[in-house]
Amino acid sequence: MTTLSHGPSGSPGSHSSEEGDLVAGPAAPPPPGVRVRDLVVVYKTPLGELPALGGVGLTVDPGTITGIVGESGSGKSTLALSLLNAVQPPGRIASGSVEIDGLGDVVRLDGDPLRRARGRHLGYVFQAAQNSLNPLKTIGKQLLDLGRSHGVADLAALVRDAKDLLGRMGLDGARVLDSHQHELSGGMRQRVGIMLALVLNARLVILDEPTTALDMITQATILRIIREIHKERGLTTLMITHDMGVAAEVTDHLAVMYGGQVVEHGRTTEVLGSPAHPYTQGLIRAIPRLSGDITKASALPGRPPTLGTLPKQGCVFQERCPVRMDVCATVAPPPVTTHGRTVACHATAAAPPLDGRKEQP
Amino acid sequence: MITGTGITKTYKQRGDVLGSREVRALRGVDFAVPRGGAVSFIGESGCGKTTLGRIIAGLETHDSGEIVIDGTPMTPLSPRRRRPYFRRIQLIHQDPYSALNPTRTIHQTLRAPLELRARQTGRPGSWIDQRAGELLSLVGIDPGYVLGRYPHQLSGGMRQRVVIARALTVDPEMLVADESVSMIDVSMRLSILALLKDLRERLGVSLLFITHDIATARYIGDAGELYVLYRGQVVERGLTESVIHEPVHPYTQALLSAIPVLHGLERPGRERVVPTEALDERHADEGCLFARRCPFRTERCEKELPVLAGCQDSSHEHACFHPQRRAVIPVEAVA
Amino acid sequence: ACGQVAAPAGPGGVYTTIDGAKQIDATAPINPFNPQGSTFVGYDAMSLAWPKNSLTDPNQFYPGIAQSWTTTPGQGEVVVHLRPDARWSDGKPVTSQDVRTSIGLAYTQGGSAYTVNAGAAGAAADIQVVDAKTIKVVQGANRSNTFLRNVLSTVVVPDHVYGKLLPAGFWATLTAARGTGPAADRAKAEITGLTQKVITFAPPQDVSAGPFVLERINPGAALLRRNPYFYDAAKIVPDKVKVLNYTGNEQIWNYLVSGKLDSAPFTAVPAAVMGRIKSAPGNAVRRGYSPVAASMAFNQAHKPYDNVHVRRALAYLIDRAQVTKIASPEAGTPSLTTTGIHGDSAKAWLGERLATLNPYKVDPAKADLELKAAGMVKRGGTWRMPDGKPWKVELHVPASFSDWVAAAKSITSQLNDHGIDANVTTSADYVLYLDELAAGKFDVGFWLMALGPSSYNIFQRLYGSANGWSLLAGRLSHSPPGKDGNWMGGPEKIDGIDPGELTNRLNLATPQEQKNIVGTLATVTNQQLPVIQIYDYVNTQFINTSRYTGWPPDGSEALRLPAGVWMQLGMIKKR
Amino acid sequence: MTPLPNQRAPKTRAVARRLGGHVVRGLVMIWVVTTISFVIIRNIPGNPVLGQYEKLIEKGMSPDEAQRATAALYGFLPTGTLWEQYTGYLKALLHLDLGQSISTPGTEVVTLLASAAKWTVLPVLGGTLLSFLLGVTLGVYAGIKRSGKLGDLLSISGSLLHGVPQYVIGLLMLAIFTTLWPILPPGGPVDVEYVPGLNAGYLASLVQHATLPVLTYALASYGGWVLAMKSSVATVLGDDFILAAELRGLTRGVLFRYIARNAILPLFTILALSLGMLFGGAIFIERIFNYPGLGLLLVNSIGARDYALMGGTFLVTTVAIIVANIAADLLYTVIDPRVRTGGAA
Amino acid sequence: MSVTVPQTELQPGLSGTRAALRRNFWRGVARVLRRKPSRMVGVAIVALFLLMAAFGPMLYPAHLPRDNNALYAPPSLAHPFGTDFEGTDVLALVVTGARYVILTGLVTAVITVAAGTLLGLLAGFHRGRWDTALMRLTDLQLTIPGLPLLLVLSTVWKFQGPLAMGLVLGLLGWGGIARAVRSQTLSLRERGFIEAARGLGLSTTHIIGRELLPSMAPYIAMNMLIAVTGAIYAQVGLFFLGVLPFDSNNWGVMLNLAVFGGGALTSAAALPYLLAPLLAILLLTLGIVLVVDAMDEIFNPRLREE
Ligand SMILES: Nc1ncnc2c1ncn2[C@@H]1O[C@H](COP(=O)(O)OP(=O)(O)OP(=O)(O)O)[C@@H](O)[C@H]1O
Ligand SMILES: Nc1ncnc2c1ncn2[C@@H]1O[C@H](COP(=O)(O)OP(=O)(O)OP(=O)(O)O)[C@@H](O)[C@H]1O
Ligand SMILES: [Mg+2]
Ligand SMILES: [Mg+2]
Repeated sequence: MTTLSHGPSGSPGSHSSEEGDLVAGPAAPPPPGVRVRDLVVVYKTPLGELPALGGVGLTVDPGTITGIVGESGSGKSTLALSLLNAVQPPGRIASGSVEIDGLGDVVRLDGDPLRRARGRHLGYVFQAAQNSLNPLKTIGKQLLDLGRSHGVADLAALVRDAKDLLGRMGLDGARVLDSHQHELSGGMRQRVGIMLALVLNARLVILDEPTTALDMITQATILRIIREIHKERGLTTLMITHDMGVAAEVTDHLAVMYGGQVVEHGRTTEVLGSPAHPYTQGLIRAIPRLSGDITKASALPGRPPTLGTLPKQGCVFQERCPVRMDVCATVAPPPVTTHGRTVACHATAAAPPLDGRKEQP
Repeated sequence: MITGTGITKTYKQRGDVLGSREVRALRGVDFAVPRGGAVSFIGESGCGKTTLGRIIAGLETHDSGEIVIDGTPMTPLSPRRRRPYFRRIQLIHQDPYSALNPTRTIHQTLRAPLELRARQTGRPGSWIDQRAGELLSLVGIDPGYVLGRYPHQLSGGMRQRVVIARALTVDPEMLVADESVSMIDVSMRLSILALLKDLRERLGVSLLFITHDIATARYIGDAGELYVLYRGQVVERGLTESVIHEPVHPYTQALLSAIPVLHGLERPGRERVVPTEALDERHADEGCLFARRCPFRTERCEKELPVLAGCQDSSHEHACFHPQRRAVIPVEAVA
Repeated sequence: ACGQVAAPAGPGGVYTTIDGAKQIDATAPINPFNPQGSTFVGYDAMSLAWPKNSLTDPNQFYPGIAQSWTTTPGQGEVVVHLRPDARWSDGKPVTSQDVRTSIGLAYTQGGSAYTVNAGAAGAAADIQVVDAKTIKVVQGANRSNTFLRNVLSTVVVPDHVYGKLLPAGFWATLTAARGTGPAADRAKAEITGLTQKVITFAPPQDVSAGPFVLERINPGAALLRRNPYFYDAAKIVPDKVKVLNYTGNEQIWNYLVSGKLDSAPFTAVPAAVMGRIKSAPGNAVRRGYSPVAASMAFNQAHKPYDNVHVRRALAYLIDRAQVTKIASPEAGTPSLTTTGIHGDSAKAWLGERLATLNPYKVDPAKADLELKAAGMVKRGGTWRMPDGKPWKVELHVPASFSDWVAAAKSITSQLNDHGIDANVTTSADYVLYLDELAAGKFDVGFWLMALGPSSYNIFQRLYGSANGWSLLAGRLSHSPPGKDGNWMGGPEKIDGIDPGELTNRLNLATPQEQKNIVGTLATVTNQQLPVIQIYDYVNTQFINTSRYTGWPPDGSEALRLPAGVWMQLGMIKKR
Repeated sequence: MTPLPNQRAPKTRAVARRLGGHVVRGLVMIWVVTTISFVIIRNIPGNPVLGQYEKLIEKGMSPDEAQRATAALYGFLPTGTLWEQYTGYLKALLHLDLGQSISTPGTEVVTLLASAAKWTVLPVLGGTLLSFLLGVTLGVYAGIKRSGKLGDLLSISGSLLHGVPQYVIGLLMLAIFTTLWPILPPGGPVDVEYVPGLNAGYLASLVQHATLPVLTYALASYGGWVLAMKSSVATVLGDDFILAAELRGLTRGVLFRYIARNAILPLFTILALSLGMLFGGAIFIERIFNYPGLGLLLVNSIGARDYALMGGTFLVTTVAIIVANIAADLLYTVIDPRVRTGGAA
Repeated sequence: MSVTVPQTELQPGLSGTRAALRRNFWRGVARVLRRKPSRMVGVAIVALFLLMAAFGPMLYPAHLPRDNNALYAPPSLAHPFGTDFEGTDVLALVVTGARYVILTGLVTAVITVAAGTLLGLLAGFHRGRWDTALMRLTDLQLTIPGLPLLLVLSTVWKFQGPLAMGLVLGLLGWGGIARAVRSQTLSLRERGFIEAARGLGLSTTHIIGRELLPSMAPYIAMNMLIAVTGAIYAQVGLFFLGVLPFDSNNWGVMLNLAVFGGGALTSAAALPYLLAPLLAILLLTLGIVLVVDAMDEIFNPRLREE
């Protein structure tokens, strides 16, 4: 692996692309936006069908990097898969819609159109250490499989693009294409995963925990690459993580999930700087930091929800909430959008608003 | 309570088609954990943290060097005689699921070591269940809820508490926590850290904290020492706050730079260091181990191996020919 | 039959059969001296003459390569006249020299007539070539009445193929071997040293004087084609003969049911299978005399079987008809008595006297009396040993003989009905069974007997080595029970007569003498019951008349001979 | 971490070293098994000559003829003390000489083995390959349609066929195809009427005779392949790369190949092993169909107390298993790229 | 700072008495069985055969009655599977013959599993020289061709009764389990809970008996069942070939007598005599297949609940 010639990375949005060669040309369509409406995904369990997503609403603006954070089991992966209409059995999308610009409602897609959308329009990047590559085939062969599956006529050009992409991420493209998965390190595999998600010019990229299995330094590198590629290719990027720090490092927007709900959504700096939902507040308080008063950090009480322990009605967070009210036990708080900031909490809604204006989503 | 000098460990990897390959996991590590103290080891993946932790907990033997527990050197003792010493040092595993036997209830899990303990100390059988309850309460869970359950019925945080309670059954003097919170949900992580901290304060057990997350090391051992390991070598060591705020070794600086910045709350450090190459086990063993990746390397670095030593403008020790303090950690953003 | 490709044969067709005496081994040499050799008696392996299945006279023969023979009274000299037109399959004539070489080779193998032990009964003393087609064989001083039979049974092989196996001075060596002293011993050793060479000799192809010659062999079958030089070629109808291999009787049944076999040798067949065989088109059964009987033999060295009353009691309890019905309904007849002789030939040997022997009809009352006489006690409906200990009749049979297993089951069931605890124990295989039997491990086991037509052979099974009598260098001696394979352990003398001695005498006796001795032995045997004769075998053979006709009729003396001999005798015709 | 083409040269050396180790261990194993089988075989009670004699009598031969036919066998019985026999046997073994058969006097054991091996290989290979192909194909289905009716049906029937012993299937086949509905020959390797060679009649007859044994093999082992493949497919389906491939929009055909290839890999090892095992396990089928392979040879050699032949058959079976083990091991290193270049990452 | 006890984790719990645990286990088993009706069928079949083995011979007189006038009688109401060559009811033979067969199977299974598990555990747990030696032994056991060896052994050794038979079959069959148990042990060894037990100073007996074995229980139980069937088939097969001496009735003997004595494959008369033991084997196989299907869930506390 060779060096990336950048110095210390700057603040979000401060990157400028020195090598503009991969920037989408003028003919390229604008990056797609995503509108998730009342998405309900249920898993079949011995206890019956339980909702992993309980009516999620989320709007992703075109061209942004949006982070989705939440604890284990909060439904992040399920949401990510729903965007590709790829919820695995025993789960299924029960209702709702996922509108993606240029594709329409993917929930309604199936068969060949769905398959074609995946890969071509929607790129998906898996967690690094889990093997998202066929162990028996070289990366190059898998690339060709991908090309053939999507009817790419000029396979040589595809290989060229792949090499360019890999080179852009600091890898020796020819060598990587000639390797098997096990011959690559975790960081390299992750970059290969990103390459495969982008090589067909997908404009919406979804990354599910892209750095969880990597060590600190590699993680930093991958995060920077994500940021840069996003910028250069003009993508709409969704990044799922359970690590608030990782999300904070790269994203413009941040959605916080809890128990199958998006409880807060807004600009990253704002959500972190002035969290509105008690869950977000607790989460941020629970992060030990390198600077400042360490004793200020404190744990969020209670334990993370699972499908079986979620309250049947009312607010999903009610059991752990420090500002619980009576209404929380019976009525699920609707998401309220104020100034591009969406929060679903009775307490916040009741309290003096962050800002004077209120608007319905 | 435990000190180690010149600990080395080399693994021979066998079963490979390519024949055996040596991995030098530890290359002469010195350390000391005082009674009631807290020491943290940090470092990249594969730098030997776990190996060292396991050696300290007596679960692994080292190749050379000496470990002294409460003044008694371990090398001359037979494995049998060593056991009581090492029983004072209990390891808390990283993965709280695999650390508990899935086929045994929490009650069974706790009972076994307590029975042993009761036999050793001549306590009555009734003490066992009572003690189990006490320990569970101590780690902050309701014995009534937890005792009859199987591990898979508990959340990660609860499981980790049970693991800690189990370690406490033998009244250890030291706990070795190897990445003990990395598999636990974000919202619960801190409560486990707090528990460990609390145990140290209340029971006076020493704490050896192994992590790759420096912020948690800071939380746990604010008054303790921090060791930075790189490829089996301690490259920097000192009081935790001092190493975090005034790192001198470029590797420490790189580690600290890699920590994601909480934009909105923090601003990135001005002098973030990015290593020039990824870690490769096959890098030459000649010269400074970090030289290949070091942006500040000189010719000397590629030839000579720097040793851990103090230096005049820093309060702690490091192994670097070109020590320089850099501001790499994020700083609190002004609200 | 079904699914088979049409046989690529001429107008005479392919005659399909089975050789019961051997398992086909395609790797074995084409050599009749090899026990597994790829030659087939009656087809491509010829002897001087073919034994008739006479009830009492072992010296009756159909001509083979020998057209005729004469013998002096007492069988001192046998003169054999060969067929003038006998030729080998390569066109060369069959001469006295061939016979002489064959006899020479037979010497290397040992055998009753051709043994280097000069003193042995029935050994040949001299072989003289009278002319190209006549040969004389002279018997030694110690005469046996089976000498003619042994000479005529000589398998004849071509001198121009096998002659080189005999070293130059062979006949001189043979003469020397008949003497005594170290020189004779050396000569003997030299001859026996040839044994292996002869057995393992593998001629490149078959040279046959018989009606057929081997064309091809594979592990499943051998194919023989007609030998154009055969002296009676005109009588031979089939163009080819196919000899199928088999590893178990059930395979023969299958072949028979599918109507594939033109003839099959004796095979034990369950009743139901017999039905299916008979219903296949063209299949028919030929029955004849088979000089074999199955019996239940006692080890008289074991209590309580040393007591004749116990043996008699058991004889009174076994319903032989029922046993036969279950075990061998098609190929057996219940034995009338325990004379030691097959029922059919017993009539011929004993005549009127047969009727005077106790048939041991089923009679539980008599059995009880006998048991009481033996001191056995009945308690709780079960008979026990005189000392009150439990008595269990363990009846041993080899597992591979299904009719014996069934018979033994039936016998034990009957004994159980009468309060005698009995059960069947099998041995894994026949070889093991014989070994354990000989080692005296069994109380009661099944035993083949009544091996006629030679009267000596008949009683040798009862009063031979299994009962302690053995012939060593022409002298009879008796070993005590448990020694030298004496597992029957009967007394050496019964009522003043020595049955072993009498049996041995049968070898040398004149026909009249034989009749007397047989009478005595039959009576003694029937009284003493060293065995209980259960059923006499019936030679049940199968033929298929849809391709050929002219089969030997029921009871024919040729029935036990291979179909190749029937063809030589002009029996098999094209349908 | 980075691909290391330069490591491929030492790789062949490493494989050679590995093979060398295997061979040495295999030889030691052969020696041990030979010794054990020698001791057991020489302790089998029963006298081959007496046995042969009584068998001929039972077949209806006259005692004199039977005597003549068996007397010769005495010359082929092993002589000397057990130790002498043993060292002699080992010495001969070193020269690949397995001695002479007793029951077919004068024939080399090697000749008998070679002629029988031919007939074992045919149905074993045919049957195993047939069942492998069938089982693997249906196993993929059973694995993919795990929770459906078809999957249940395939796996239950697979388990059942896998569970039922060979001889049950063999007996049923024989009853059906030669008795109830006689369309196939009941036994034997090939009709002797045809001249061996590449002529239609011979080949047809060969196929006809091999059909039942091959089918029985195939049926008896089919279940095992279905089950193995099914569980292998289930494992692979759980792997992320399959979901990843699906999410990249790969066609069903490519996906199917990904699943099948990855799932079949561990089965090749089992295949190699089972081929080795079948050399010794053909006994029932060969006995039932009178097929003159090694299994039948062994049964017959035991019946005849042919010590040399028994030892030889045993040895061949053992060697087959050992060779199969080595082959399986090496095969794995060849077909699995993960092992091929050593797990570097 | 005090330990924070999250309130929500405190729920009224059950007391961990052993009886309750056991009750839970059986309730879990019942639940697992109820989940698929086929499993109930499997259990019923296996139970039927076990009962047959235990009490079958008591249902009939010591010497089974025979009917001299009904040899190989066709199936009828009185004789559902007809009669044998002696006129004995075939069903009675199957029922009384089950004990021998199943007893052998059980003995074999116990020996196979005990020896295999013990050796596998020893090798995996002690590693080093022990391991090498034991694994060589295992290789040897796996290399020696079993059926041929049995054929040879059956002539050397009189397998008197099911116990001796089971012993021999067991000694020829432990290799596979030993190898598998060893590799399981090796992998479990690395699991945290075994390491923790060692770190706590718990005895080796405890670690092996309480920690390792229960984790392998489903695997061992499954192997046990497979060993039972394997032994039954091997034994019946040997009887069928006729290489085993027998002194009492059992399924294999029935097969042998039906095929080689009764010509069941040649004529239909003895066919029921052949089919009855074959059906018994098929049924038993089916039962065991169905039970094995449930085994994993029964022993895995995670799958058992809900
Ligand atoms: N195959 C499944 N069967 C049953 N429930 C499932 C399945 N997959 C996921 N779930 C449940 O759905 C919920 C959401 O799962 P999901 O994987 O989306 O969470 P996540 O936020 O990605 O968690 P993690 O951080 O652990 O990856 C969880 O409660 C989980 O238990
Ligand atoms: N049992 C073993 N056999 C061979 N090599 C080993 C073994 N255990 C560890 N190693 C090697 O020793 C080195 C140090 O490993 P160790 O587990 O101590 O690192 P670590 O710092 O704990 O890493 P991580 O952060 O990934 O847990 C690594 O290169 C590892 O591959
Ligand atoms: Mg997830
Ligand atoms: Mg570690």
